[in-house]
Amino acid sequence: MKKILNQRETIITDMLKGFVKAEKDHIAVSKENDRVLYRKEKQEGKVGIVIGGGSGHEPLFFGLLGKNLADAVAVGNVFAAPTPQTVLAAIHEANQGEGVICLFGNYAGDVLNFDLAKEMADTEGIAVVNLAVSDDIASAPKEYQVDRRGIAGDLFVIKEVAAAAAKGYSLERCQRIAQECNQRTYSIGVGIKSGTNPLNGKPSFILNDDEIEYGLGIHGEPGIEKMPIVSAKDLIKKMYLALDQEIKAYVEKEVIVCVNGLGSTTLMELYIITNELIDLLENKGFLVMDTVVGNFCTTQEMAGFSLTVQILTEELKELYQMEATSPHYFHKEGY
Amino acid sequence: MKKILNQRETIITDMLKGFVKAEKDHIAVSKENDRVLYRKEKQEGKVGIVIGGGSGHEPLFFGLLGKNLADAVAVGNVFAAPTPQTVLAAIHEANQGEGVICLFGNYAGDVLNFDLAKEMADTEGIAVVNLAVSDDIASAPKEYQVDRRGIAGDLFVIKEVAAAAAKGYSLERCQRIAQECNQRTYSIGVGIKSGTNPLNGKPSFILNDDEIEYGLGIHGEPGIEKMPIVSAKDLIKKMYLALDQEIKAYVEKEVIVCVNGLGSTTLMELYIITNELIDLLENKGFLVMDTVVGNFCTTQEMAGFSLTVQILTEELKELYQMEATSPHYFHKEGY
Amino acid sequence: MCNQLTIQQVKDMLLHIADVLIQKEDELGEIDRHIGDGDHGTGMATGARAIQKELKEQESTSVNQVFRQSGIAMMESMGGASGVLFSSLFLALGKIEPEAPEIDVASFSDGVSQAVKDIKIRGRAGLGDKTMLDALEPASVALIENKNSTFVEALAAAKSAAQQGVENTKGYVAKFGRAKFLGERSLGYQDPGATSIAMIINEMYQFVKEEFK
Amino acid sequence: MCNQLTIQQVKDMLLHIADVLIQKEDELGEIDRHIGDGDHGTGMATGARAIQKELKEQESTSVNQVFRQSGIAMMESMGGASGVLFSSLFLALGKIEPEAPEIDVASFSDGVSQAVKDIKIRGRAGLGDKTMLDALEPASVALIENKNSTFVEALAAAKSAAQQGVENTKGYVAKFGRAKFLGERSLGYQDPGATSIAMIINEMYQFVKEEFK
Ligand SMILES: Nc1ncnc2c1ncn2[C@@H]1O[C@H](COP(=O)(O)OP(=O)(O)O)[C@@H](O)[C@H]1O
Ligand SMILES: Nc1ncnc2c1ncn2[C@@H]1O[C@H](COP(=O)(O)OP(=O)(O)O)[C@@H](O)[C@H]1O
Ligand SMILES: [Mg+2]
Ligand SMILES: [Mg+2]
Ligand SMILES: [Mg+2]
Ligand SMILES: [Mg+2]
Repeated sequence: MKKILNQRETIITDMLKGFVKAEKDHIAVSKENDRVLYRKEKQEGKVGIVIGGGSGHEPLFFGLLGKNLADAVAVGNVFAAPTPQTVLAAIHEANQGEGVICLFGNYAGDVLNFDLAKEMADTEGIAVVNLAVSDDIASAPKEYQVDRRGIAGDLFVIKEVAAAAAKGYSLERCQRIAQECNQRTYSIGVGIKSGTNPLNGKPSFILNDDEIEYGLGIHGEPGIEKMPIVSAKDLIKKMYLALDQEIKAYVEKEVIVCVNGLGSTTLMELYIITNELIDLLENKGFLVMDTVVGNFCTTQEMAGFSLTVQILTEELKELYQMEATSPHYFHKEGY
Repeated sequence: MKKILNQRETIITDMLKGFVKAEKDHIAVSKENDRVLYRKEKQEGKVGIVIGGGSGHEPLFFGLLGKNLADAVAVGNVFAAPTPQTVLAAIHEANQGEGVICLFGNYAGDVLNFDLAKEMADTEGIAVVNLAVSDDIASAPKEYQVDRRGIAGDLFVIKEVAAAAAKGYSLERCQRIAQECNQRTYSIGVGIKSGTNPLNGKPSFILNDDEIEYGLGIHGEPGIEKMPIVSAKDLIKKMYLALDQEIKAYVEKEVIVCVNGLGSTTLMELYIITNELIDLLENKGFLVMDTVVGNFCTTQEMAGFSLTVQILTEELKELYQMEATSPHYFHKEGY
Repeated sequence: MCNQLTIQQVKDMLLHIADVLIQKEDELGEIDRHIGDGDHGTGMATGARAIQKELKEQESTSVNQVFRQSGIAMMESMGGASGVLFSSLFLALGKIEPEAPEIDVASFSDGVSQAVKDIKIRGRAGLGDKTMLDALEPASVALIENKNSTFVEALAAAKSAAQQGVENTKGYVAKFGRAKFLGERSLGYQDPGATSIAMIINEMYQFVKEEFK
Repeated sequence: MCNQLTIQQVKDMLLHIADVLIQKEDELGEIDRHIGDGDHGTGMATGARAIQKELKEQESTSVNQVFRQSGIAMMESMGGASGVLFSSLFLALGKIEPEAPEIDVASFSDGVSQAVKDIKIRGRAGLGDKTMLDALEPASVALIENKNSTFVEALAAAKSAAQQGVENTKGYVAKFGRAKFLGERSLGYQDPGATSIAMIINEMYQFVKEEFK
C-alpha cells in the first residue's frame, strides 16, 4: 500500500484534525467525544441533523457539515459504523430541543449502533428519529426496498432532509420527508478496481484486467456479478435499464441525478458517463432538473462509480433548490 | 488500462457533452469552436477571463467556469495545449469590449498557442493579456521564477484575477494583479503512483513500491528526484522547508493554502497532510486565512498531491474573499 | 478439583483471548474480505486492545465487572456490527446475578444463553442466517447440556459445537450483515463473526485446560 | 533525370509521411515519456490524420498550397508545443515565392531555412537546447549545401545530418519544452521532437529515392 500517512492507529484522528484546521471558522470537535464534529453556527429552534457512518468514504460524511446541511457528524473507524457513544454525542451537539434526525447508510452495523444511541437519547428525553438510506437497487429487489444498502443516494437524502429542518419543519414532517425522499432515490454502482483499506493495506477484491464488478457496495462488498468491461455506452445502458425498472412507474417525470465517483475514476470518465445517462433519461421522457458529478461517496481510491436518480415531488424539488453550503458540496441556483 | 469510455477518438467531445448537459442552465458550447465552452450569463462591461490548457486535469479548467470566475475555456487534447484557433474562439466568447485576460499554466505548448491566439486577436483589435501561471518551485530556482511550470496554483490565480475582473477593474489593473498574484503563489508536488493517459493506456512513469517522485509535474513529467516513501510528517516537513525558502522573506504573514490531490490520493490522506502543513505554517508565524482541500488540478488517476501557499496582500485578500461559484469550486465566506 | 473461575482468572482469560484476536487480525480480515468489507479482523483487534487497556488499568471487584468492563470497552471502541454484537456477549455475562468474585459453569452457561437472546433481539437474525449466532447458539446449547460438568468438559463441548457451527455457515446464504446482499454468492464461505466466536470459545477452552490441568 | 516535385508528388510524399507518423505513434510516445509527458506520438499522429483528411478532401493548385494545407491542418488539430512548431515547418514551405505547381531543391531548401528561423522566433530555442531544432537546423544546413544537387542527394545528406542531430540531443540538457524542468536528468535521452523531424526527413528521402529511381 502506498498511502501518505503517519501511523495507521492515528489516521482517523489525524484526518479529523486536518479537516477542523482547514475549516476552523466553521467546524469544531465535540468536547464530549473526539469522533464528533459539529457546525459552529447554530440555527435556533430547528430539528438537528446528525449524519454518520464508517470512515473511508470521504467526503461523506463530515464534508456535508454546513449551512442548510448537517449539524453534527458521528465518525466511525474505517468502514465501521460509529459506536453508540459517538452517535449519542453527535445527537447532543445537534439537539436544540426540537428533536434530532439521524441519517446514515443502511448497514447492519450502522442500524445497530444508531438504534442503541437512539435508545440512550430516549432515556435522556431527546426525541430521535433514525433513517437508514437504502438506495442501492443492486442489493435487494424492489419488494425489499428498505433492506437495500445505502450508497451515494445519501447525498440527496441529506440535502433535502436538512433543507426541511432548515425551513423549520417539525420532526414528524422531517421524518415523513426523509422516508419519501429515501423511497424515491435509486442508485446502482460498478467497481472497476479495488481501493485499499488503509488499516491493513489490502485490496477489498481482485478483478481481472478485463473484468468489472457490477452492483458492488461502497465497502468493496462483492456485487451482483463480475462481467467483462464494456464501452461506456453499453455499460450505462445496462445500468439505466436496471434503474428504469424502478422509476418507470412514477407519474412524476422530473428527476435529479448524481454521477458519483468511487475514488480514482477520473472526472473525464464521469462526464462521459453523464453524457450517456442523461441521453437515456431524456429519451424515456424524464426531465433532468439538476445533475451533480463528482466524488461524494468514495471507497478509498477505488475505481468505479454509481448512478443515482431521484424522482422529485414538488415538495422535494423545493427542498433540493434551497441554497446549501458545506466544504465538499454546495447547491446554488443560478451562477 | 481500465477506463470507462467509448472510443478514444471521442473522449474529449463526449466529456464536454456530458459536462454541458450537466450544467445546461449555465454553460454552453461555442458555435465557433466546439472545444470552447462559455458561461451563459454575462456580466456587462468587464474584462473577459479565458482559461485553458490540455485536457486530463479535470476539473481544471472547465470546472472553473462560473460566477466571478472564468467566462470561457479553451480545451486542448489530453495533456496538449489548445490550438490557437481554439484559444481565439474562447477570447471571442469572453470578450465584452474591455479586453480579455488569458490564464494558463506555463508550458511551452500553452505559451506558444496562447501567444499565437493573442497575435490573431490583436489583428482583430481585441486587447489580450496572457499570463502563464508559474507556481511550481520544484521546476526552476527562485531566480527563474517566470520559467517555472504552472500546477495547482492556477486555482488561486484564476480565483483572484477573475474577482478583479468581476469588480470591474481595467485590463491593466487585472494584469498587474495577475502578475502579483502569480508571483506570490508557490507550490510543490509529489507523485506516488502514475495515472494512465487515456489515449495510449500507458502510465506516465513507473515507480517502485517504496518510491515516490519528488517535485513532479502535472503531466507526469519526472520531478527533482525519486525518493523512498516516508511518513506524512517527514514528507510534509521536507516539502514545507522547500516552500519556506520562498515565503520566509515576506513581511506579510497572512496566507491561503491549497492541498490538491492529483487524482487517486484519498481525501483522508489529503486531510492528514493538511494537518501537518498547517502546523508547520503556524509554527513559522504564518496566519492561515483559508485552506482548500480537494482535487482541483489532477493528472488522470495519478496518486500524489501538491501543496500551494499564497502570500496575501490586502488587495489579494479582498479578491479572494469575494463570493465565487462554479461547478467544481466555490468560495463563500461564512457558512 | 476446583471448578470456578476467579476474578483474576477471568481477567487472564480475557487478556489471553485479546492476545489471540490481535494475532488473528489478518486471518479474520481475509475471511471478511470474501463476503464482507474486510474489516472484521481490524474491528476485533481494536476491541481486543481496548479490553487489554481497560483490564490492565482498572480494578475489578467482581467477575461480572470484568465482563462488563470488557463489553463496554468493545462497544466504545469498535463500532460496526460486531462492536454492538460482540459486546453483547460480554455484557450479558456481566449481568449474571448476583455479582460475585467467581463464576461457575452453570452461571457462565446461563450468561451465554442470555447473550444469544440479546444478540437475537438486537440483530434480528436467527440460526442459519450465516452470522455469529450460528457458532454462538450451538456453543450455548452445549454449555447448558454440560452445566454440571467441569469448565474443561463444558468448554470442550462448546468449542466443538462452535467449530461445527462455523463449518455449517459455509452452506448458508447470508441474510444479515453485509453478506446478505450477496445472495447465493455467499455460499461456500464461512461467516467471519462466527469464526471469531469459535476462536474466542476455543481460547477459553485452551485457557481453562491449562488452568485446571 | 527530373529533379522537381509536382503537386501530386508533394501530396503523396506528405501522405506517406503521415502514414509513417501514425505507425510510429507508440515509439514517439515512449521517447516523450522519458523526459516529457508521453504524448508526442499522439500529437504527431493527430496532426498526421488531419493532414490526410485535408489532402484527400481538398484540391490543391500549387505545391505551396499543399504545404500550407498540411501546416494549417496540423495547427488546427494538434495543439501542444509541437502543434505550433511542426506546423511552422510546413507553413514556411508554403510561403516560398512564387506559388508554383512544382518545387525544386533550392526552393525546398530555402523553405526549410525559413522554417528554422520561424521556429527559433516562436520558440526562442537555439541549437543545443535539446529540441526539434537540433535535428532541423543541421538538416537545413545540409540542404543548403546541396542546393544544386538532386533531391535524392540533398535529402540523403539532410537525413544523415538530422539523425546525427537526434544522437547529439542525448548529450544535451533540455532548456525548452517540458524536459527543461528536468535539468541533468534529461541527459542520455533523445529529444522526441528532434526524433520526429529526423523521421519526417528520412521519409522524404525514402519517398524521393523511390520516386526518382
Ligand atoms: N444482524 C446480525 N446478527 C448477528 N450477527 C451479525 C448481524 N449482522 C452482522 N453480524 C455479524 O457481524 C459480522 C461482521 O462483523 P464486522 O465485519 O466486524 O462488521 P461490519 O459488517 O460492520 O463490517 C458478520 O460476520 C456476522 O457474524
Ligand atoms: N521552445 C521550443 N522550441 C523548439 N522546439 C520545442 C520547444 N518546446 C518544445 N519543443 C519541441 O516539442 C517537443 C515536444 O512536443 P510534444 O510532446 O508534442 O508537446 P508538449 O511538450 O506540449 O507535450 C520537444 O521534444 C521539442 O522538440
Ligand atoms: Mg465494516
Ligand atoms: Mg503535451
Ligand atoms: Mg466487516
Ligand atoms: Mg509531450
